[in-house]
Amino acid sequence: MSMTSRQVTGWTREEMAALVAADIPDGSYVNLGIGIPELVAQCVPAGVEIILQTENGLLGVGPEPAEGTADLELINAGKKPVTAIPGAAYFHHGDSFTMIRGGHIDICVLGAMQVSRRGDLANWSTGDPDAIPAVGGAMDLVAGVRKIFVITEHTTRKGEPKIVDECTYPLTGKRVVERIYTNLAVLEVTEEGLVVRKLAPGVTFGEVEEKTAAPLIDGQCNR
Amino acid sequence: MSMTSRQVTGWTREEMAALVAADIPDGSYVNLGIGIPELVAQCVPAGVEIILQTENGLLGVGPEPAEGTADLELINAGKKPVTAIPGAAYFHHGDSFTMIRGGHIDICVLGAMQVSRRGDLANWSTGDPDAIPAVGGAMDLVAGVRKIFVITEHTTRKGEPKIVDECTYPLTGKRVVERIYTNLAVLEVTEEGLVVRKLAPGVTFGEVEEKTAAPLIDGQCNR
Amino acid sequence: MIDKQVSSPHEAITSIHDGATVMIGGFGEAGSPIELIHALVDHGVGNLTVISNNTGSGRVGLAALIANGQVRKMICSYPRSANSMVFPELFRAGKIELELVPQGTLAERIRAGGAGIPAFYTATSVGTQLAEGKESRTFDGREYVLEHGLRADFALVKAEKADRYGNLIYNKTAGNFGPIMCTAAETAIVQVREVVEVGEIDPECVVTPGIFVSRVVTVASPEQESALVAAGSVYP
Amino acid sequence: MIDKQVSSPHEAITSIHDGATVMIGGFGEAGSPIELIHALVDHGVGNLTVISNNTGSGRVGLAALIANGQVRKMICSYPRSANSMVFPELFRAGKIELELVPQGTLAERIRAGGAGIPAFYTATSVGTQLAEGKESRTFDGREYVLEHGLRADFALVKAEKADRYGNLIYNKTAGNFGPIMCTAAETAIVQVREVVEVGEIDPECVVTPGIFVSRVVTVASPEQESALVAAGSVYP
Repeated sequence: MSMTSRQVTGWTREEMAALVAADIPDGSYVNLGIGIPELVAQCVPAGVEIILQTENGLLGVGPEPAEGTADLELINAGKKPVTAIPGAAYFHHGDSFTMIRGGHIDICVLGAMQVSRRGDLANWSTGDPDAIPAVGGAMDLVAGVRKIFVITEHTTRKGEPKIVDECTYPLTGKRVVERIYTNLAVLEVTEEGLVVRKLAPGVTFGEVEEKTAAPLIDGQCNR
Repeated sequence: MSMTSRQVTGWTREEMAALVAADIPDGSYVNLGIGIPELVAQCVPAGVEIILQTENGLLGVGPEPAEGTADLELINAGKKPVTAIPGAAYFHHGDSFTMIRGGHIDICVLGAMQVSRRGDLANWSTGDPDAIPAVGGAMDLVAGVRKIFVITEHTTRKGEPKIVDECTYPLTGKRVVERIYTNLAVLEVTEEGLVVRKLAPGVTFGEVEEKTAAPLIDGQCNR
Repeated sequence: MIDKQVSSPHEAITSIHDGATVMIGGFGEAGSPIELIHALVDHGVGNLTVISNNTGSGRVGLAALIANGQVRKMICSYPRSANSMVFPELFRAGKIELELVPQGTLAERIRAGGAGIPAFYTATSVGTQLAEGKESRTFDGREYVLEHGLRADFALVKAEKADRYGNLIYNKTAGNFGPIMCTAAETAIVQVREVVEVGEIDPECVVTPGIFVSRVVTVASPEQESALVAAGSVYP
Repeated sequence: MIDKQVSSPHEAITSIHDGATVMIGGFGEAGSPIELIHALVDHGVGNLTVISNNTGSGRVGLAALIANGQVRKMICSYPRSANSMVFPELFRAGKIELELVPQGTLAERIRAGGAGIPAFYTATSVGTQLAEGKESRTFDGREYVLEHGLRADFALVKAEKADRYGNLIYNKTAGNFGPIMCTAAETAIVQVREVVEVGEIDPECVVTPGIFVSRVVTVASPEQESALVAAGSVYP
C-alpha cells in the first residue's frame, strides 16, 4: 500500500445533484442556477413533484425539448431551450421577481466560486479588473429565496479551496447559503460554523478538512 | 321688469358634460369619477374615440348594460354594472393603479366639494368628526392623472360658493385641477389665477363673480 | 402530487388564528369571497386585522364578520358605501379601528408586500391629511411620501377557475385586489367556481401562478351579496 | 378612430432623437425587437442610453447598435454572454459606460418608473459591491438599499399580437421585460408578428393594455438573431 496522499474524487456531479434533489421536499418551488444545478431537475425521485421557476418568465419548466423541437422563445435563464409542463404559467420580469424577491420560491440551487464559513456566497465576479462584470439574477435570488443550496466541486481545478473563512471574491450575498453539496461532503452552515453532515464514500473527515480553508465541525447524520 | 336678483341657472348637467366631452381630444384615455362625471361618456362627439378606464380593473368601459343583462362581476368604480367594449382589457388593482399613478391616463373628470383658486381640490370629506372617512381612489387620480377636470354645480344647494380662495374641507390634492366646468361657466386654473373662459348663455361675468369666493379674471375665448 | 384542493370553506380557513391579519379580496361584492368569510364567521376567532377595500354591506359577508365582533381593525380605502351600516356604527362607537389608505396606495402597499419591498415613495396624498405624520422626500423637484409594504397571515380570495397547482384565472372586474393579495399573504386561500384539469388553463392567460396560492376550495354557485342584502339576510 | 399602426420599423422609430434613453426588450434573443433595432441603426442617432438585460450577440441587433457607436451607456444586468464581443471590446477600451444592475432590481426599477414610484427599498445587493455608495436603511431588523425608478423616452419591444388599440399578447418567455418597459417609456414602440381585429384578443388575456403602447408595426417573420450570428451576419 502506498503511503502518499491518495486521489480523492468522491461523488460524481450526478450523485451530487441527486443528493440535492433528495433534500427538496415534495411540492417545493425551486429555481435552479446555470451549470451543475441544472442536473438536479433530472434527479427528482419518482413520486415527488417539484415546480421549477426560471427568472425569465416561466413557472413549470419541463425537460429539454426533443431533438428538432426547440423553440427560441421558450428558454431558461441560461438561454437554453426548455419545455413547459402542463399547468405552467408565463409572466413578465416584474412578476417573476415578485416571486423571487418576495420570498415565494422555496429553494434555489446555485453554483459557487467561494462560500464562507458564515454562508457568504461569491459566484458572480472574480473581481478581475479586466473582466466584464455581469450579475444577472444571482443577487436577487440569494436575497429573496427562502433556502439557498450551493452545489460545487469542493476545490477549484487548481485544487484551491472554495470553502473559505472569508470570501476574497466580490460577494453575491452575505450569510445566505444554508447547505453546500460538494463532491466530497454535504455541509450545513450553522450559527456554530460549518458542520459536515455527510461524507462521500471513502472520504474521511480529515481529507475534507484538508481541502477546506475554514474550520469544520464533524456532525455526520446517521443516515 | 323686476329689479330683484334673477334666478341664474345656466347649463344643465348634460350640457356641462357635453362641454367637458368636447374638450377631450380624440384617442384620449379617460377616467370618469362617480356622479355628474359619468354623464361625459354619453356626450362624446361622433367620430371621436376615447377609452374609459375604471380603477377597479377595466380599460374600455362600454355603456350601461341593457335591461336584464347586468353582470355583478362587471362593474365600474361606482359599483354600477357596465359593459366592456371590444378591445377592452381586464387587470388587477396593482396594474390599474400603475396606469393611474404612472401618469398614463390623459384626463380624469371629477366632482368637487370645493376647488381653490390655485387648483386645490377637496372632494372626499367634509371633515365632520362624525362622518366616516372614505377616500377611495380620488387622491391617486389627482396625483397621477395628467389633467384633472372638475365638473360641478357652481354653488352648493344652499347657494354657498364651491370655488373658493382656500379650501376649508380636507384636501384631496394640492394644485391639481386644470379646468372647472360649472353650470355657469368654464374656468381655467392658471398661474395668474382663475380665468373664466366661457359663460353659460344669459350669464354675466359679474354674476359668476358674485357666486365665487375667489378673484376671477375675465378671459373668455371667442368661440 | 401537488394538490391544493381542500373539501370545504371551513377546512380552508380553519388555521386562521386569533389576532391574524387577513386580506380579503373584492371591490364591493365583486370578487368578495363570501363563503370563505362566512366560514370565518362560523370559525369565530377574533382580534383580526382585515385589509379590504370596503367594509361590506348589510349583515352578510364582511359586514357579518365585523358585526360578529371579530375584527379589531380595518385597513381600507372606502369603508362606507350604500347599505353599509355595520362598520359605521361600530366606528362611531369607538369599537373598531380604521386605517384609511388611498386605494392606489393600498394596492401598491399590498403589491410591495408581495414583492419583498418594505417601503416605497408615492405622490399620492401629498399635501393632505392622509400624509400627516408620514416621512416625505423630494425627488426631481416633486414631493413624495414614504409608504410601507403590507403583508398578511392569510388572504381570502375569490377567483373563477383553478387547477390543482393553484393557478388562477378571474372573471372580469371581480379580480381587482385578489391577484396582489395572493402574493402578499403567507397563506392564500381561494374559492373558485370550478377546478379544472392541469393544462386546461392557457399558460399565457394565468393571472395568479400557483406559487402564490396555498389552498383552493370549490364553491360552484357562490351567494350574491347584493341579493342577500336585498332579501334582508343576516349571517349566521 | 384610434389606430396605433405604422407602416414600417423605420417610421416607428424615426422620432428617436440623439441622447434619448431607450429601453429594449428581450432576454438574450427571446423578445429582442431586432427589426426595430436595425431601423435605429439605419436612423443613426447617437449618445443613446440603452436599458436592456443584455448587450446582444455577434454583430446584429443590439450588438450592431453598440458596434455602430450609437450607445453612450448601457444599463443592464448581464452584459456578457456567449457570442457577445462588441460590448466587451468597447467597454475594455473605455468607449462605453456600464451601469450594472441586478436583474430583479432592474425589473423593479422599470416597473416603479412605470407606476410613478420614484424610489423603493430592496434587500437585493445588500452587503455587496453593487450596494456601495447607495443609501441603506433597516426595516424590521433587515437592511435594504434605496433604488430609483427608471423611465425612458422610448421602449422598443417585440410582442406576438396586437390590435389597433395597442393591446398586446406575448409568446412564452419572449415577454420578459417587454410588458414592464411599455409602462415605463414615454413612447412605447412595438413590433408584432400580427395585428388582429379589435375584440379578437381575449380581454382576460391582454398582457399589455393599449394605454401603454404608442406605436405598433407588423413584422410578420422577424429575423432570428442566433441564426444571423451563426451565419456570420453583420448589420448593416
